This record gives sequence, structure tokens and C-alpha cells, in this order.
Amino acid sequence: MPRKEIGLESTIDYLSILDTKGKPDKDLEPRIGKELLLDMHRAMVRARRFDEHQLRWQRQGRLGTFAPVIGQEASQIGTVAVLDDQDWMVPAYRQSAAALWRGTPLAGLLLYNAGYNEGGEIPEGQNDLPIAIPVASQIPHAVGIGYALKQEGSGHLAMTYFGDGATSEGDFHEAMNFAGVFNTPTIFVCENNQYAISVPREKQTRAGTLAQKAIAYGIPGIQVDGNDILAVYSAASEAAERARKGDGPTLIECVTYRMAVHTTADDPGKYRTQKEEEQWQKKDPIERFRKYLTARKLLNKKKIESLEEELEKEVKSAWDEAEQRMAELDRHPEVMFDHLYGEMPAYLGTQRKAMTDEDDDANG
Amino acid sequence: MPRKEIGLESTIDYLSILDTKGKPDKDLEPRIGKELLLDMHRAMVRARRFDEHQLRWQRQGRLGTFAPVIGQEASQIGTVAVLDDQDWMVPAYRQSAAALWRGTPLAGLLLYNAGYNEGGEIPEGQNDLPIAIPVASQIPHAVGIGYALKQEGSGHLAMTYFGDGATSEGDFHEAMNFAGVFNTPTIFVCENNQYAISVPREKQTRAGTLAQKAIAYGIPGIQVDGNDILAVYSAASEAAERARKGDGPTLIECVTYRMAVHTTADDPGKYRTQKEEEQWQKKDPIERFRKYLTARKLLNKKKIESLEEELEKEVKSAWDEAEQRMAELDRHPEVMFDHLYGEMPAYLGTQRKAMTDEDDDANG
Amino acid sequence: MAELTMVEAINLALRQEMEKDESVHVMGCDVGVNGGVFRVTDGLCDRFGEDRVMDTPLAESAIVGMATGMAVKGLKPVCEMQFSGFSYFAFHQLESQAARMRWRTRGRYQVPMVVRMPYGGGVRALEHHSESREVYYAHTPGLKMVIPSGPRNARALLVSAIRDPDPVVFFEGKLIYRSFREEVPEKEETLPIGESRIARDGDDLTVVTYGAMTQRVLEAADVLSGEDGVEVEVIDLLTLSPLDDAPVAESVRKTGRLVIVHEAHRSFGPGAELIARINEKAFYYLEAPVQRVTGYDTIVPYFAREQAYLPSVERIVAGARTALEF
Amino acid sequence: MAELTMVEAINLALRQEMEKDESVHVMGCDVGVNGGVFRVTDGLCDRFGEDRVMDTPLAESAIVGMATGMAVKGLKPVCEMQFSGFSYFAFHQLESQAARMRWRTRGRYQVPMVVRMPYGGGVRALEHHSESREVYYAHTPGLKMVIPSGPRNARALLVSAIRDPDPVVFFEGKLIYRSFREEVPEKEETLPIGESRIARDGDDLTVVTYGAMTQRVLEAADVLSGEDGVEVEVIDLLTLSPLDDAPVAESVRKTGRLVIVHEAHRSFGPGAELIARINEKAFYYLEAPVQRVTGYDTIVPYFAREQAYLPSVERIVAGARTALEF
Ligand SMILES: Cc1ncc(C[n+]2csc(CCOP(=O)(O)OP(=O)(O)O)c2C)c(N)n1
Ligand SMILES: Cc1ncc(C[n+]2csc(CCOP(=O)(O)OP(=O)(O)O)c2C)c(N)n1
Ligand SMILES: [Mg+2]
Ligand SMILES: [Mg+2]
Repeated sequence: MPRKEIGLESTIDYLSILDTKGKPDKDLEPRIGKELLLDMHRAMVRARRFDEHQLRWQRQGRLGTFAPVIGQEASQIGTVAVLDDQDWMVPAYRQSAAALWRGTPLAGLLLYNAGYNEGGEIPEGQNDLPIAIPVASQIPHAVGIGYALKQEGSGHLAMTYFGDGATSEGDFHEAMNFAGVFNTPTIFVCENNQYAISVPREKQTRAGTLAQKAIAYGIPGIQVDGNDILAVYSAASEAAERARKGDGPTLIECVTYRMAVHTTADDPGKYRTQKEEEQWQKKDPIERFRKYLTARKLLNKKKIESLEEELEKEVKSAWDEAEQRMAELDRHPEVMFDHLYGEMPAYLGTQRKAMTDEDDDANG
Repeated sequence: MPRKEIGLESTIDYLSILDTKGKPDKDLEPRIGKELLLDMHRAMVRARRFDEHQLRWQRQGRLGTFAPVIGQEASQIGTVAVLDDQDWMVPAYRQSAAALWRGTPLAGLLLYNAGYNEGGEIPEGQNDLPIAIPVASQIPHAVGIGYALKQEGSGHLAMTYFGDGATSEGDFHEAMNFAGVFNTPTIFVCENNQYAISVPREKQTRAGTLAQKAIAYGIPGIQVDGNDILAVYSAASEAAERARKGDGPTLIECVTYRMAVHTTADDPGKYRTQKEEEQWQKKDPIERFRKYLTARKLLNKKKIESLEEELEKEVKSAWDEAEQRMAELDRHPEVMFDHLYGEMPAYLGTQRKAMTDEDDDANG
Repeated sequence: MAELTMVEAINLALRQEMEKDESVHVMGCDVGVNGGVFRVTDGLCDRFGEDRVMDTPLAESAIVGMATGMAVKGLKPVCEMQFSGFSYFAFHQLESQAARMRWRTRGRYQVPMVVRMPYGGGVRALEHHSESREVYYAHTPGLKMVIPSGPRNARALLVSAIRDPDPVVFFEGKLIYRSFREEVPEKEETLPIGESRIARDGDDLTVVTYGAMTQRVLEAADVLSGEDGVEVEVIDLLTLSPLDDAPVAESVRKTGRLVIVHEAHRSFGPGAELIARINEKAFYYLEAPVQRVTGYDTIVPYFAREQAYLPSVERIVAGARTALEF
Repeated sequence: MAELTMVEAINLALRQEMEKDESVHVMGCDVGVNGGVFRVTDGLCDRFGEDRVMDTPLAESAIVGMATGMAVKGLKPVCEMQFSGFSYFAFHQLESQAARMRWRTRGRYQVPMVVRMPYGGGVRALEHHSESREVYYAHTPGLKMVIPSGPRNARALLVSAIRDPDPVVFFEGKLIYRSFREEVPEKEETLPIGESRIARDGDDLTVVTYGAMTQRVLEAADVLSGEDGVEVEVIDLLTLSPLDDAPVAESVRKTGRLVIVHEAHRSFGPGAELIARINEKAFYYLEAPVQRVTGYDTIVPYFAREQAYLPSVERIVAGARTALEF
């Protein structure tokens, strides 16, 4: 057979379970406890409302630039929900829904978005990496953490998030390849929200899917409807099982849509049509999930209202808390020197002191 | 169809034409003129003999570290032979066979390997990039050149070479992806010689082939028997046709073997068995091609002997030429300042002068 | 003459050079349809088409690497790194390839490429968006490193950089992207790369700076003139590499006192090289230790505190007074 | 005590730390079965297995990036970059991630990682194999930058670097990998990071250097003592960041004259920072301009001419005489 087709390690599937009306494919519908279903719904709404408030505060000049999660709640909550506390979560900068699920306080995110280093603190016990802004640079970290977890033999895993744009960076490639070679328990969640700022998915790569990039590393890849939380959850569960069993990494492409701006510095009107936005509006992941939950009688109008009220209160009080901390923190720019090294070298101590002295001078 | 297999843009083929006895698959045997066949044979032998000599000179301390091509002659000559003068060739550091085919003088390579910057000169009219040592860093250049050629609409193409190890670098990934997106006329020749220094191909990636990495970029990929020059030539011709027609890039994986050391600083005994080496010896690309040519009565013992004699002379006289130039060049270390910028800035002129003054002092 | 912001002035330079020279190509993330995240390339894609104003995939190394290939083949790419803090993804391509191609081929090829990058703090941006690491590039042989200080010289220097036969790293201070306007002639204007300018005359003290800090230094000079009666000579370097040290040495020979102001970290920062040059060229004229008023040796803090990191007018004035009182 | 080369001494440090601490992992291209291209990791894979002595695929950024993740999760990776000239592929991971993780999380995580890299010229190596770009790392907040000068201090400093809670870039001079041996005690020995040493006492002139150049400086000191009757105080920095400037200032207060010797390019090189520190800490003691005897501001030439690039004993002696005669 001098010219023959080479058999690949695996094929790439597309998975969707809920249709746009919220009706599940009965054969594929995952078994998820009622409590978890409602927790997931709550987390999706919470993340969205929080960002809606943040967008307002940003416009008022009370927050700086940030990247809203709106539209990607299913893609994040459906994946992060398969993690346990000992697993690790390695986000980029748009994973507020996942971070909130894991325990990041609202006030912490507010501090971060208001420009305070203290917003980068991660609560003890929460095994998450901090926000990573340089695109794709966090991906290899999830491989390293996965390697360490594998060495411990604990059955825990690391899950990392990144966008469609990130798949073009060398760090994505190198990390995926390392994960394959070292067979690390790492789940790579690519949130394909159709844009890297203004650059559409089609200009990002000629490949028909991002999931098929897994073939380059000999690892499993799957594309899911990222606005369908049941599909996302199913794919993530499969991947997690594989990782926990010692069968290594998986790439999951969640096909979703960034329903808001890239960041608050961005104007989507420059590069996409209202029609497109409206079409995706119809696929809103929260709406779809609600239809499903309502049909299953787990949710009704009243419950939704009281949830909304509760969240409204929570977000407002988080703001109050954050504002109070900001007032305290403002007086201490010298924290910029802290935690640069485990032990502060003398020259930094001198610079730090110069700053506080200056500050004292300025204040009296 | 809520769970379905996704169809990929293309499949990955394996191609071989000559069997180990030099017998061609008649259906696949490419039509190559007799003259070209003999030129290719000559070029393969020339590159090998040259490196055999260089290995000796290196051991005698007359040359520095270099990376012998021995074993990869088919993979290089079979690909480079499809280029015309207006096409571009973008090598790594082991492409001496390809470079010699394109016109690089033997004395130039000797100067380079003896540590003279003048060895990096590329003759006017030869559209090659220089030796690139940082692994994979040359690959994006072939995309840029391809883009420029495409803009000219000339039907010319850029061909770049790299190893199996190089496929792990981010630059490989980014460049392949760019080539796909910009649809550049670029041929990516991966010489999979089974090792990146000591690291075997299996530890380099979990993917079953390197060719399948093309799928990640939505471009065609093919794996060929890299010790079978007819298969290599066929695959390269196909790719070239595609590029010239405006159909964009191709990845070709040539499965071959580095029959000698990685570089002269390397000891393969540390990481591979003699048995493995012997097995590959049997697949020697030159031997196999000779059997084919002999069977076709294009070659005989006498012709081979006279070719060997001729090459022996050529290599020796190249050494004499190189040695003479070295003697002249030694007196001019200040060339290190030349060609750093189009116009030498004043501070470099000062440093350069200080060096020549010192030199004058030292010599008188 | 129109009053332009630096963003508009850079846009003008790009537009005119693209009109004049077909080989000029603009490339980077979001530079096309979107006109760049700072709108520096606004309108160029409409005017020159996608083949010359190229939205690339998100991969800095490939942007610089592909541009290197294009430049070797005769094009003149002007790459945009979205922020200088992300240019490190392309560092090896700049250091090992773009900067060496001419040298490596003994002049057979050249890389007439510009890599534009917004740099510096003061605009309430996120982590990695406020870096000032010009030393990485200034210390790299084969690169030129240009940092304009306002709309007019930004335009003139960018034109020169595009025409320069070698790779030029072009830092654009975000702080001054839109903070003030200047008359910028529609008619072509260039400035030589490698020449500083005297931004203010004075006999009492020399202050050397560049880029976005030039504005603050000029403000400080006014304070010193008003409050202390001290006349400061302000030298705006414009190019860091090659470094135009002669006018600095000349000024120091006159004033005997020198202050250096930059956003970059102090240690192993650009100021150190200036002190070394003065040590070599005007050693006997220095009447007091050179003062460095710089960014601190820590990561630029998140934006709520970034002003405490940046050299302020007050810190510059204080540094000047220290130099004067010594 | 055995007489070891620097290669053997570093190997000893790695072996002992791996024995002592299970969390120590060695990783990089060819560090496993092959024992490293310079044989620095020879025997470690046999002894500790492939899980702890990890041959990685060829991707510097992923090596450093993966190591960062491992370090956050409690391991202590010791990465090898095959040559410092290839470390730029990982520059963004070092600058943007390893160096910032502690700072970014306000101390929640730390990155106790070492990145070893052979650096410098003089061994007839190829292009990119003879770089000396320590400034890139010394100028980067969050990193430490160590450069030993011989077998014994290399071993002791590497042990400290492995135990250090922060990322340490560890440059190993190829020129001295095997050029001389020193007694290196089998028993554990450490040296504090951030402390220089007086390599030779003298009252007439201070010469500051580090790494592979230390040997040449000591040779030059002997020449000056023998031929000129001048006693040179030689300071070997050992760590570039944090920079131990106090002993330099103290020595200059005594000698009044300073020469700095390094392989790195002169402009924006490490010597500049030393001059700046002396300007700040011993301004009035300097009796002559500081002399810089350094690599030139061009790419290190191919090896036939590299000795003309490197500071030679003759150039060091000449620099010292200039400083003395001024
Ligand atoms: C290395 C790097 N280059 C450029 C940027 C600027 N930037 C921030 S987000 C972004 C687009 C990322 O797109 P994608 O990966 O699809 O993620 P999304 O924002 O859509 O979630 C870019 C280019 C960056 N943060 N890092
Ligand atoms: C970026 C970079 N890292 C490391 C090296 C050192 N090095 C030189 S060749 C080589 C192996 C390359 O293997 P491969 O790509 O398979 O090419 P081959 O040498 O087998 O032709 C390595 C690691 C390098 N030259 N560049
Ligand atoms: Mg996206
Ligand atoms: Mg190989």
C-alpha cells in the first residue's frame, strides 16, 4: 500500500443536548442532581448580573477596563461545575463566572477591576490561579499543575480556560503538546466566543473547528454547543473522568458568543453586525437553561424573581464592601513593593521607605 | 444529530514509491527526466561526501561544531529539486544538501563551519535565507516571503525546512496557522529524522504522525518515506503545484533518519542503539536510489566511480580555497561591526576603530 | 497645519507612507477593520485594503517573524504589538532574527521593519499594559529604539523609521496619545533617528528624559523656574539606541548637574547608561552626583496606585533640588 | 574534598538537592537520558527516574511555563535552557508569569524555580551560543540573577537558588565549565544570593567583574602587580540582582579608581548600573572616570573572531592603566 490514508488516534465529535427551546435529547441528557442544576443556574445569573452592574460602574468611572463574561455563562459554569475543591482552575481574564463559582468574592473582583493589587488575592483553600492577561500564557501552568497532581497520584486535575484567539499563540501549542507527552490530567477549555477583540474566528485559523487542533497532539478533542450547559457539562464530565483515571488531557471547544463588548474599551459596532448579535441573543445560554429547568418544574417565575432580588442585594453590598476597602487602601501605594520576593531585598526596602516618607511629607 | 463526528478538511496520506530494493511502484513513479535524476543522485552523493570530509576536518580541529546531513539526502534533494530559481529556500542548520543544490559554494560552508562570518554570505541571485540556528524560528520567515511572492502574483513559492523537534516550538504552530489564514504559497518540509538531539520522536509529541499536525491549520499534510527520493519528489511536486496555483500551503513530513551525530558535539551512543542504526543503514536513501537508477541503466559502477573521484577533487579544492580565505580573513576581526546596520552609527565606528588600533598596536 | 493628537499624527505618517510606497504594509491584531485598539490605524484598511492592512491571528512571534520574511523579500512591514508588555512573546524573533539578518548575511538581506508598540503608564490600564522596558531593546545589537515625545516628532520619526533600512522598535507613550495636540504639517516631515533635541534651554541644570515623561519634565522645569529661579535645560532623547550622548555631555559641561527621568525601572535602566556616558565624556564637569528620578524596581502596580510608581512633577522637582543643593 | 570542574560541581548540587528534597525536579531538552548537552545532569535520570529528571519536547516557553505551574503546586523545578541565547523563546513566561505570580497573588503562591542557562563566549560555539545578556533578566522585577565564577561557588549558589522561594535565573559560564578545577566539599555548602565576594585584595584600583571573566581579571591583576607594582582589588559580584553594591562603593572609597569588566555588550550593559551606583554612593571618591572593559555593541562574531570580542587580559590591563594614569 504505497499511498494510503493514515488512521488518526481519534475523531472529533460535535455535541449538543438542549435545543434552542430548552428541550433535551433524552439519550444524552446527563444525570445531574436537582441541587446542582439550580446552583448552576444561580451561578450563571449571578455572574451575568454582576457584570451588568460592573458595566454601569465602569461607565461611571468607578471601575477600570474589564472583560465581561456575558454570554459565556454556560461554557464556564458547565465546565467548572465538574471540579472538586482539590482540583485546580487556571483562568484567563474573562472567567469571572468560573472564578465566582470557585469562591472568589465579588468584592475581590471589584477591587481588581478598580485597580487595586489586593483584588488579586486568592482566598486560602481556593485552588485557582489568578487572572492571566497575556493571552495563552496561563495554559502551560495548567500542564505543570496537572503534572504535580499526577505525581501525587491523587486523581485530581487542572482545568484551564482560554479563548479562540488564544489557540493561535505558541503557548497554546506548546502546552497542549506537553500535556500529551506527559499525559497530564489537564482539561483545556477553549471558549470560542467567535472573536478575539475584533478578529473573527474565521480569520483566526483556517481549521474548520478549534477542537480538531487536538489531533495535532494525539489527544481527544470535542466541540460542544457552548450555550447548552448540559452539553458542556457532559463533555467536561467525560474529560474529567478521563483525567482522573490517568488517561490524560482533553481539549473541549465551547462554541459560544461574547454578547457584550470585548472589554469596556471596545466598540463591537466597528466589526460586527447587530443582526449577528440578535441571532446569538436567541441562543442565550441562561434563557435556554431556564426553559429546561422550568419544564422540569425546578424553576418558576417566583423563584427567579426572588433569586434576582437576592443577587441584586448581594452585588450592591459587595460594592459597599469594596468601596470601603478602597478608601483604606488608597493610602498605601507602597504595597507595590510587597510580595515581589519572599524576602524583601534591601534596595527595595529603601525604595519603599522613600515612597512612604514622601507620602508622609505630602500628607503633612 | 446531537452527537456527530465532524468531517475534517482533509485526510493524511502516507506515500512511498521505491521499495528497499529500489523497485518503484509503477502507478506512482513520477516522470522525472534522466538528467534531473542523475543531477539529484549527484547532489545526494556530493552532500554526503562533503560531510564525511567535514567530520574528519572537525575531528582534526580544523572546523567547529556542525550538523551533518548524512542520511537525509533524499528528503532534501527530493524537495528542493522542485524549486526554480525565483522560489525561495528557507533552511534550518542541517540543510547543507539543499543549500548546495541551490548554489551555496562548498568553500562558503567551510568558512561558516570554521567560524567565519563571511561563510554566511549568500551568493547574489540565490534566493535562500541563511542558516537559522534557533529551532523553528525560520518557519515564519517562509510565510512572510510566501506572502510577498503571493502579492507579486508571480506563482513562486517559499519552501522551508525544519526537524521533528521543531514541531514542538510555538513558532512552528504560529507560522503554520498564519500560512493557512493568509493562504501563502509555502511548503513546510519537516525532516523527521527521529531525534531532536537525544530526544526520540515518540517523546516529542503524542501524535502518531507529524503530518497530521496540518489538520490543526486546515491545510493539507502528507507523510512520505523520506529515504525514498521518488516519493519525496512526488509529494513536493504536488505541494508546489498547489502553491503555484494559489491553493496555499502544505506540510510534508519526510520520515528519515539522522545516520550520523546530531552535531559533532554529540554522542549518539548515549541514547540510541547500534541495532537501530544498522536497521536504518539498510534504508540508506543513496543506496536505494542507486539501485533504481542502475536498474534503469542510468548508472553503473564506472559512472559512480568517476563521480566519486570528481567529488573528491572538488571537496579538496574547496578546502584549499577556504583555507586561503581564512588566512586573509584572520587579520580582520573588526568585520564583526560591519553589516550590523545599513549605515554604521558613530558609536560603533568608534568601537571598530578602537579594535583596529589595538590590532595595529599588537602587530607593531 | 492641523492640530493633531499623537494618535492622529501617527495615523497620518502611516497613511502618507502607504500612499507613497506600495511596499509599506501594516500588520497586527485588530489593526484592520477595527483600526487598532487605540485607533492608530483607523481608516487604513478601508483605504488600502486587507492585503496591505493585515489583521493577523493572535501571535506576536509570527507577526514579527512573518514581517521579517516580508521585509527580506522587499516589503516594508509596520507591525503593531498591541502593548509593549506583550512584545516579549516575539522577543526571540526580534533578537535572534530581525536584528541579525543583515549581519548574518553580510548585507545580502535587510529587514526594513518597524515594530510599533504603545508603552508606559498613566492611563489606568491593566497589568502588563503599563510597562516601560525599552532597555530590553536598547541593549540588543541590530535594533534601533525610538521613543517620540509628542505628535509632531512622532509623525516625523515614524516616517524615518519606516524608511530606515533596519528594524526599528518604536515606543508610543499611551499617556500622550491624546493628552495634547500639536500643529502637524500635512506636508511630509522627517526627523533623523539617533538625534536628541533640546526641549528647553537653561544654564543651571540638565534634565534628560524622553517619551511621555518629557511633558512632566517640562512642567517641573516651569516650577523650578517659577519657584527657585533655576533654569533647566531639558534634553529629550527621542532615540535611545543609537544614543545621542554628545548634547547631554555638552549640556553637563555647561550646567555641572544632571537629573535623568524615566518611567522604566531604575536598576539596569536607561538612566544608568546615561550616567556611564557622562562618566566617560564629562567626568570632570559633574559638580554633584547624577540624580535618577525613575520608576521603581518593582512591577508597575495596578492602576489605582500607578501614579505613585511614575515619576511625578513633584518627584522630578525634588530630584532637581537635590542635584542643585548638593 | 574532591577537585571538581564546574560541570561536576553543579551536578553535585543537583544530585544532593534531589536526594534531600523530593520536590526538586530537573527538566529541559536532553537533560534525561543524554545527561544534558554539557553533561551537567549526567547520571541524574538513572538515579532519580524520568519523572523527576524530565526530558521535555523542544519548547522553551512551555518548559518555563510548565515549571511555573509545578512550582505553584509545590514542586521545585530546575529548568535547563540549552543556551541562554535560546531563553528568549521563554522570555514572556519568565517576565510575565514566573516573576509575577507571588506579587500578583499577594503572596498566596510562590514560584521556587531555577532556570539554569549556559552563557558566554570563548568555547568556539555557533551563533546564539555565546550570548551574555544578563541585563534582560537583571532589569526584570521579580527575578533574581546569579552568575557564579567557579566550581565551588557555583555549587553553593545553586543549592541556595534551588532553596530560594523565588525564580532565579542562573547563568553558567561555558568558558569555565571545564577550564579549571576546585576543591568542592562533598558536605553541603551554600552561599547567600545577593552577596559579592572580594576575590583579591588591593589598595590601588578596584576591578568589578563576575562569571567567566573573573579568571581573566585575576590574571590581569597578576600582570599589573608584576609589571606595574599595582595592587588590584577584585570584586566578583556572583549575583547581579539584587546587586551588592556596598562592597564596591567601599572599595572605591579606598582606591578611588574603578574598572568594570563584563562580556555583555557595553551599552545599557551591567557596567552602566554599577557606574550609576557608584555615582550615587561614592561620587566624591572617584579620582578618575570609571573604565568599562566589555563586549562590544555588536553581535558576538562567529568563533574564529570571538576572542577579539571578549575582554582579553590585555584589554583589562589596558583599561586598568587608563584608570590609573588618569
Ligand atoms: C499576548 C497578548 N497579546 C495581545 C493581548 C491583547 N488582547 C487582550 S484580549 C485579546 C483577544 C483575545 O481573544 P480570545 O483568545 O478569543 O479571548 P476572548 O477575549 O474572546 O475571551 C487580545 C488580543 C494580550 N492580552 N496578550
Ligand atoms: C530554540 C532552540 N532551542 C534549543 C536549541 C538547541 N538545539 C539545537 S538542534 C536541537 C534539536 C533539534 O531537533 P530537530 O528539530 O528534530 O532537528 P534535527 O537537529 O534533528 O535536524 C536543539 C534542541 C536551538 N538551536 N534552538
Ligand atoms: Mg474570543
Ligand atoms: Mg530531528
